[in-house]
Amino acid sequence: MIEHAYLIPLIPFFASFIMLFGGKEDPHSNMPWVGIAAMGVCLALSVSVFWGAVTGTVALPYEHNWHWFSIAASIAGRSFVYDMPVGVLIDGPAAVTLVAVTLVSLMVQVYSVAYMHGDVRFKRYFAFVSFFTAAMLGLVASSNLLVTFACWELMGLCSYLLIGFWFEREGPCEAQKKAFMTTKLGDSGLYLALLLIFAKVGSFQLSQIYQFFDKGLMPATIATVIGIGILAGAAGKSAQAPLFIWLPDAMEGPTPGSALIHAATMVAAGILLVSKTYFVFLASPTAMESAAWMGLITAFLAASMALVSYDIKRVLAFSTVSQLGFMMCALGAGGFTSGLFHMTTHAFFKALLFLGAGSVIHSVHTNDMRQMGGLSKKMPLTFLTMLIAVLAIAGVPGLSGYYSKDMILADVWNHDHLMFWILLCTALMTAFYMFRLFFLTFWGDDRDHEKFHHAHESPALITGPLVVLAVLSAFAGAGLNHDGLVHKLIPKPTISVMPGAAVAAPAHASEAKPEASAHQASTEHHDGHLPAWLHMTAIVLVLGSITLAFLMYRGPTYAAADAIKANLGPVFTLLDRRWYVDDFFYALVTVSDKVAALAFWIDANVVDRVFVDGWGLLMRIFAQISDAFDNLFVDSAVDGVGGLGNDLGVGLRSLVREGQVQEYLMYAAIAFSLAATLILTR
Amino acid sequence: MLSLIVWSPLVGALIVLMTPKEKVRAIQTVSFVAAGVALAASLTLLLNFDRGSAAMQFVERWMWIPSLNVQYLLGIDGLSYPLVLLTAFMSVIALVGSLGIKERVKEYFFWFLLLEVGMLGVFAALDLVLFYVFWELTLVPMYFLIGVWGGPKKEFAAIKFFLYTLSGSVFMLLSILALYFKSAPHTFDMLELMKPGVQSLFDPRFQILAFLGLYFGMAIKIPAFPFHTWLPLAHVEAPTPISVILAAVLLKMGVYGLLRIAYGITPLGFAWFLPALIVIAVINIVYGALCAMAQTDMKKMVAYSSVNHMGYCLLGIAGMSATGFSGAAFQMVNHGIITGALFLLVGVIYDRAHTRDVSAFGGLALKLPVYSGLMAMTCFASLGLPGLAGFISEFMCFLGAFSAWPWPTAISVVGIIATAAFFLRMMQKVFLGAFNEKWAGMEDMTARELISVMPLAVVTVWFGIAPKWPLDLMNKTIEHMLGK
Amino acid sequence: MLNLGLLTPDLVLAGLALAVMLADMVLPPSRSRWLYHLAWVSAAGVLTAIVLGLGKPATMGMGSLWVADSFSQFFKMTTLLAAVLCLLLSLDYKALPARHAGTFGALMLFSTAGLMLLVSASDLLLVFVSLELVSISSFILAGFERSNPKSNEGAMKYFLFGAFSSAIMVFGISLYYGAAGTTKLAAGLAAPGPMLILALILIFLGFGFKASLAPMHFWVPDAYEGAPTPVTTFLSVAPKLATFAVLMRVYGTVFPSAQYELQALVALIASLTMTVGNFTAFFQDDAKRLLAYSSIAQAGYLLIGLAVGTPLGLEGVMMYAFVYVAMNIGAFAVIQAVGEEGGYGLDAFDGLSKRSLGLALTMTFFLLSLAGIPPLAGFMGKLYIFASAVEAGRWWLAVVGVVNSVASVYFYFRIVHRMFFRGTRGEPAGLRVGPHVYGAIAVAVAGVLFFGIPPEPLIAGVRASAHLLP
Amino acid sequence: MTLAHYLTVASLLFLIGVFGALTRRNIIGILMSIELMFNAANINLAAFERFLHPEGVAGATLALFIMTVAAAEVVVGLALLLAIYRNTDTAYVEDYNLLKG
Amino acid sequence: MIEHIVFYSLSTVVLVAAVCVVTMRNTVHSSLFLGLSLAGVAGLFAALGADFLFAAQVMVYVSGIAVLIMFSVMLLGRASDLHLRQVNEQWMAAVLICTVSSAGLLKIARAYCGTLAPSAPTPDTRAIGRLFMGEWLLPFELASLVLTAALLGAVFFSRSEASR
Repeated sequence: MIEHAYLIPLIPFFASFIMLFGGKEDPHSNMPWVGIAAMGVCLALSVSVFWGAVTGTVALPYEHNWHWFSIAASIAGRSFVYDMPVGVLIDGPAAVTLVAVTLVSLMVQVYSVAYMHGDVRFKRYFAFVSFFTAAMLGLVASSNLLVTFACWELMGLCSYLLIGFWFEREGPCEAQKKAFMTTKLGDSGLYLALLLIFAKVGSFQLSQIYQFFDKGLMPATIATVIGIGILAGAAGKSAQAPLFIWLPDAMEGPTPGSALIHAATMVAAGILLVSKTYFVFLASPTAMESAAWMGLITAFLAASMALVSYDIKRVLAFSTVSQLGFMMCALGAGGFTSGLFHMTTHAFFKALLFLGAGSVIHSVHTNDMRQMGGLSKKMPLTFLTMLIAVLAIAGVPGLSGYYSKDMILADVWNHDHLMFWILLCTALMTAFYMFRLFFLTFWGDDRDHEKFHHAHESPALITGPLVVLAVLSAFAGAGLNHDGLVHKLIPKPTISVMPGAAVAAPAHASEAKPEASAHQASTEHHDGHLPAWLHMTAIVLVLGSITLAFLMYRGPTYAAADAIKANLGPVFTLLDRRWYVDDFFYALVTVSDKVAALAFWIDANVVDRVFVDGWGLLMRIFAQISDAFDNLFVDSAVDGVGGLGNDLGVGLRSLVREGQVQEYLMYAAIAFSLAATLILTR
Repeated sequence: MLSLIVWSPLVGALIVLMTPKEKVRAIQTVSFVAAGVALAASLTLLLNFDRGSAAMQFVERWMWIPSLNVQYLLGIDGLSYPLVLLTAFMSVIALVGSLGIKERVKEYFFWFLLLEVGMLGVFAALDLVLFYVFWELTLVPMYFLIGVWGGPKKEFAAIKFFLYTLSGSVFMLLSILALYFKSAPHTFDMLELMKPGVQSLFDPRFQILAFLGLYFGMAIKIPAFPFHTWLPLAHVEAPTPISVILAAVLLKMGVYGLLRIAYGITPLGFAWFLPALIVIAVINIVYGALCAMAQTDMKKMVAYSSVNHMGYCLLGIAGMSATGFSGAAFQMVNHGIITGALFLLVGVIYDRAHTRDVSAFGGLALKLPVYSGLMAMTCFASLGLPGLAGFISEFMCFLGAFSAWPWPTAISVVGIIATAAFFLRMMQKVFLGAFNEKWAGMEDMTARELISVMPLAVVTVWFGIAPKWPLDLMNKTIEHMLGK
Repeated sequence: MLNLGLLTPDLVLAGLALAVMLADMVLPPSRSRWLYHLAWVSAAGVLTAIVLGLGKPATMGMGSLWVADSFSQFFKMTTLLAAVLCLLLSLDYKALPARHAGTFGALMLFSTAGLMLLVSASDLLLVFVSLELVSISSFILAGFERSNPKSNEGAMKYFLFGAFSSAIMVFGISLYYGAAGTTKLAAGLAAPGPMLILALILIFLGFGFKASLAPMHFWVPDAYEGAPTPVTTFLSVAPKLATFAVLMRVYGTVFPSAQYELQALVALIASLTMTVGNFTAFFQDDAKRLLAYSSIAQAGYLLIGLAVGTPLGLEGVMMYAFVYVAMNIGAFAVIQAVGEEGGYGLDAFDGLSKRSLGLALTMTFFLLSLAGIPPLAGFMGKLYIFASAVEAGRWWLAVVGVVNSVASVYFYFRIVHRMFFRGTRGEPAGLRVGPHVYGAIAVAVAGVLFFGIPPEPLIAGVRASAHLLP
Repeated sequence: MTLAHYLTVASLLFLIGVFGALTRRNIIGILMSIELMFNAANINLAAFERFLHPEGVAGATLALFIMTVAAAEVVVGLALLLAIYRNTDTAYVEDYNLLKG
Repeated sequence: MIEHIVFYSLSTVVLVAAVCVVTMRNTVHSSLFLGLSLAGVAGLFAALGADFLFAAQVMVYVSGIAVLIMFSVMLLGRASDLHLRQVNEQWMAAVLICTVSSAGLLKIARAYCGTLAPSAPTPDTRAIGRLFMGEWLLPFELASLVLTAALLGAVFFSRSEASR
């Protein structure tokens, strides 16, 4: 089956076009089922690939390339025709991710049939979702970094379209623009990284680039720059600090769309990209460390912001950012496997959380948690599935989140203890705010009777996917962790020669190699678990913070929470303002607008004047000397065609008062006298 | 065959001139036939065009002015052929757009066809005098087309365009003459002038001077900073089809000339100028995008985006690498198609609303889904979204420049962000948000408008997904150009 | 060895001029138009005779004060062509007093004959006398609209300036005689010295008056504006080109003895003339006045070829001169056609394209050609001129030239602008244009197109003619 | 008496003529000044013939031509003045300013 | 010595009269001084031994042109003109121009400080006649054309208003 892997991105791609252009715009269209069927096929294909990988019947990595186009290129004085390939590269992480993405997307689509039913642009929504998924699948499966980048950008487009799906309102419009621009900002880093890679390697094919790095041919500093560039891109897409600002705003889109963005597609792309180019980071410890710290800071900041938000989707959004920080931190700390593992499990439970939240919103028509409460009575199925999801994300033992998060913590502990403690703190905050959300929504009394009265359990098309995802959230972690499967599927890549070794001592390349391998081996040895005491402490602390959340938010009154808020006003404000990062970027936008206005002013008033209207300034000065300045304006006004040389004309004209023949004679006489005086020089 | 391509619009123009002005339908038909013949003929060349050869093909050589050794010398290679195709294609597209012209139809089509002769000739000519003649031949029709059928400040725009471009090209003429007298035997033949034997007669100092003259002419046409200010005005004031032609073809003449003549004949001067060129390219990119950001007039914004996009071409050229050159060549074609479509689309809305101020609209996507979709697609293509035509060429330009000029290229990336910013802002203001009830009566695109835009949209997607075909046309020639 | 036979065409034309004058006394006033016809047929006949005699050895040779070479024949042809076309134009010019047709025709032929002698002259005496014949005829012709104060005034200014400059020239000739002992041009070679240089400069100033070179150009706009349009047309072409011919002869024979700085001086005057002509033309609101300044500027371009002084420059001047006849006469013909009805203000051109697209297009052709836009004849002429400057390494002169030709577009296009972009005052009414004007325009258009697109015949002709006998 | 004496007189006469042409407001005044300039040239010619080139008579003959032509110019000028005077009733040049840019 | 006295007195007459021509307020006086100045020039011709030239000068200039001008002045002159300034505002510039030019012209003159007349003057009337009828026949005839043209012009301009 794996030779048909190229179909996995293509099918939803075509499906999206069928949905976009086929049929009429109809709020009750049947078109969505095309997308669902397509996604089903994709899921089947992905699962077959995955199963082959699990059972070992398929040899991974699998790569197949086709010729796309050729460009003439010259690298370091060597001229050649570069045949740009387009193809699939399925390795272990890809196999896992494909399943997760197709599955979540399928669930989201099924769910959306009910959720989006009756929207004026019903059909278009599904086309966008399919396209989005196709782009993500393409990114996952591509063997070519340029194609990866193309899919990456297309995903940016899709997020733009989905976030701004309800573009009649002001909010989504601003949010979609913000999302696109923020990610674009990050993308420029990635863009440069690509340029740099090609300038050095002369290829975009991942396997060839890997070869290059593997042989240690890439200088460490360049590798660092490339790594930072990739990180910038990843920061944009995966909403890492400081570019996370777009993600909370992205909640303006339809909730299932958010689920897709947060769980399966957009945000995972950054993590995935880093994993695809992990060899770059292996070659550059600086880049690696940057990734770790970026992830850590993101995780912490986002978690802190989630503590104070009352918008159910925003809390989830912050939690996504935070979890992505976890993954990035893991990757940076050398936990390749754990990071991707967490990405997979996170896909399931975050999708579940969003879809559950969507179900709630669908039911009560508000995002504000202060207007919810006690919904467990009205929506039991949603309540139960959400409970599983919340437990999973909090890292309660037995559920999927526990395994992946545990593995991350272990990797980080092995990497750096300080990081570990901060991350643990973040994990506790995670447990707290997730349960805060949970309690506020489902527990206690109904705070808004009107809304509560109308609340109801969602239809089967909504709850069905919830159940499926709940099952996966509960068991995927355990299943993948079983018997070290995840280590087998997602092995950490290595490079055989560190750059310094090859560059510093090319003559002794053969000797350097075993040394480097030894170094590799030593890092791999850390692949252990947390010390038992620490492990237990962590679990206890998590349970403790859940309890704390229960105490504070079980209702019906929230005196404790209010008291804390009252006492820690400035901190709340800081968190509520999202650490002022948004304000910083708004200032940036304002400044760039000012710069643009200035540029245009210069263009219209300086460049245009100097280089076009006459020989500009010079002539103007000339005209002034000729004391004909008023004429200049009068004439241009009259002619309406003030232009080239007008000024000089005025100048010359003012020399001669026309009509007086004796003045004419005077000039002739001056010429005569010049001629006569010329003779004096002889 | 090349003569047929170049001259068939002239025949059309003469027939139009002799047709009584009341017979609008006949005039339009003649114009379409003439432009169609040019397009068909240039397409049939595809059958015989040898992609594996870097030599000039379909060469036609006659003595024109024997005393000065001026020849009627036409020929195309991988650099000029795509541009000939583009010109013939965009002319037909613009003619479709021109069907909306209602007054002084006869004169309009006469000038239009004359313009096409000039444009096609520029790309096909291999003799410098012939090149110059065609080059100037585009000016006069353009002057009239802008000046008669343009917007409120059309007359000023027309004369400014004319004077400005003319003042550039006369310096080009001086350089051409200098090259003629410096070569031995005296010749205007570009191919001769590129030969090593003749090249060895041009000492570096001479090449620098000659290059500067040539560059001045080309830079104004491109338009490269700081000679770009005629462009926004001309674009804004020109009628829609003429803006299309202006953006799609006329700007390309500058870049083409830079590659073919300035680089080909005065390579040392070119090399000497490179550091300045890269700075100009960066300024074009960043500054053009910034200026576009400050616009509220959609057409002016697109015009400044042209400045920005031609900056990419310059960037690619400044890299002096095969990738950059092909990128620039490909970018010319893509920019022609995309910006052409953008102008057509802006024209569509201007025809309906008689304003192009972005803040006058809002929520049009609700009312005009087809139009909005096309516009969005074109905007995204223009800001370099992968999968659409602009991306590959833009990327190649960056790629080509990067190894030679890492820092300037890195700065140029800012331009990409700014481009995205102004296009998104424009789309938001015009198409998104609450619907502005003022435009409740607005219709979506008519069949004629769709016919003119759809081919461009199709090509945009085609070149975006499968750039192999156009790139293969160019590759051999460009390799050869750098191989010298 | 007088060799008067060499000047047969010139003398025949002078005789015909007298015949026209006498015929005026014989013919009844109602038939006075015949005199115009007689005049232009005479000129055309002499032109035909010269053309037929081209290349025959009998027509070439040296006289005592004159030479007949292919160079002089070339300029005689341009002069005669201009005269024929201008006489055609005057047939349809209503403001000319019909009663004085004989005087008009005779004076036109007098000045034509004077010009023909001028281009053949190899002695300053003959130069001076024939130049005065031209001048005096021109003064009268310029004031030919007797009752029109503008015409009077233009003629008076023309006269005063002309008399003043010929006094300067005469002073120069006297110095030349003092230095060389004779007035033969060739003798100047043997007598270098400050006095000769001063003499040459003063003579140059005298020529400058006729050729409207700065700073001797001030009379031009006034005289052109005031004079009857056919006369303006003639003045703008024939005397100017003939003066250039004689300048080239002087330059070719005497100037080598003068020092390099004289060339620099000529180059300086060339650029001054171009610049003054072009930039002052910007503000003119009278079509004739505008073209007057344009013709000053054109003289500047011609002078570039002279300043360069190479064979290519010489060819360039001849080439441009010939082309200039076609385009300038064409432009003036259209101005006359338009101005006869609506006056000569630029606003008479408003909306011309709606009244007569053909006329508007041909006018555009002429103006574009004057501005040097390819592929019209003017471009080829300018190409040649600038090429000679570039060849000789006078870069700055070429740059001044091209910059000026760009600037000139601005005012030429003021007319184009009005013709195409402005509406007419009221309903566009058709334009009544006389058949002779159409004839002249047709000849001019043919010249502009024919010598622009395949310029080879003209170039070949110029090459063959660009040989000065000493 | 040397040639320099005659040349000096001629030069001064010429310059006086120039001055008059530049400053006389009356057209006849200008005409008279121009005549002075012509005469200066004639003195030159006669002096050159006498002192430098006595072998021929070209100088004197040339002077005769100049006289003739000057006479013709005066005739035309005065006739013109008459015509113009009839139309405008003035002989002062600064009143002739219908024609200007 | 005589020669000196003749020369200086004639020169003084010529120049002083010329200055009067250009400065006199009354145009009639100016024209009279013109006659005087031209007569002085005739005297210089005589002093130079150009006898024919002397005769021509007296006939053409002094008795022809000067008188013609005088008539014209009287024809056009009006009493009121006497109150008008006859010199315009640019006289200072004119003085400057003339002064500057004089430097060059006098430099040329100074080059011939030592040049004396080679021999006694010979009568040249016959030689002039030969020249007119021989080598310079064409210019001579041409001069007649010039006069004819001038005549045509004079007739044309001075015809009475009846012709309108």
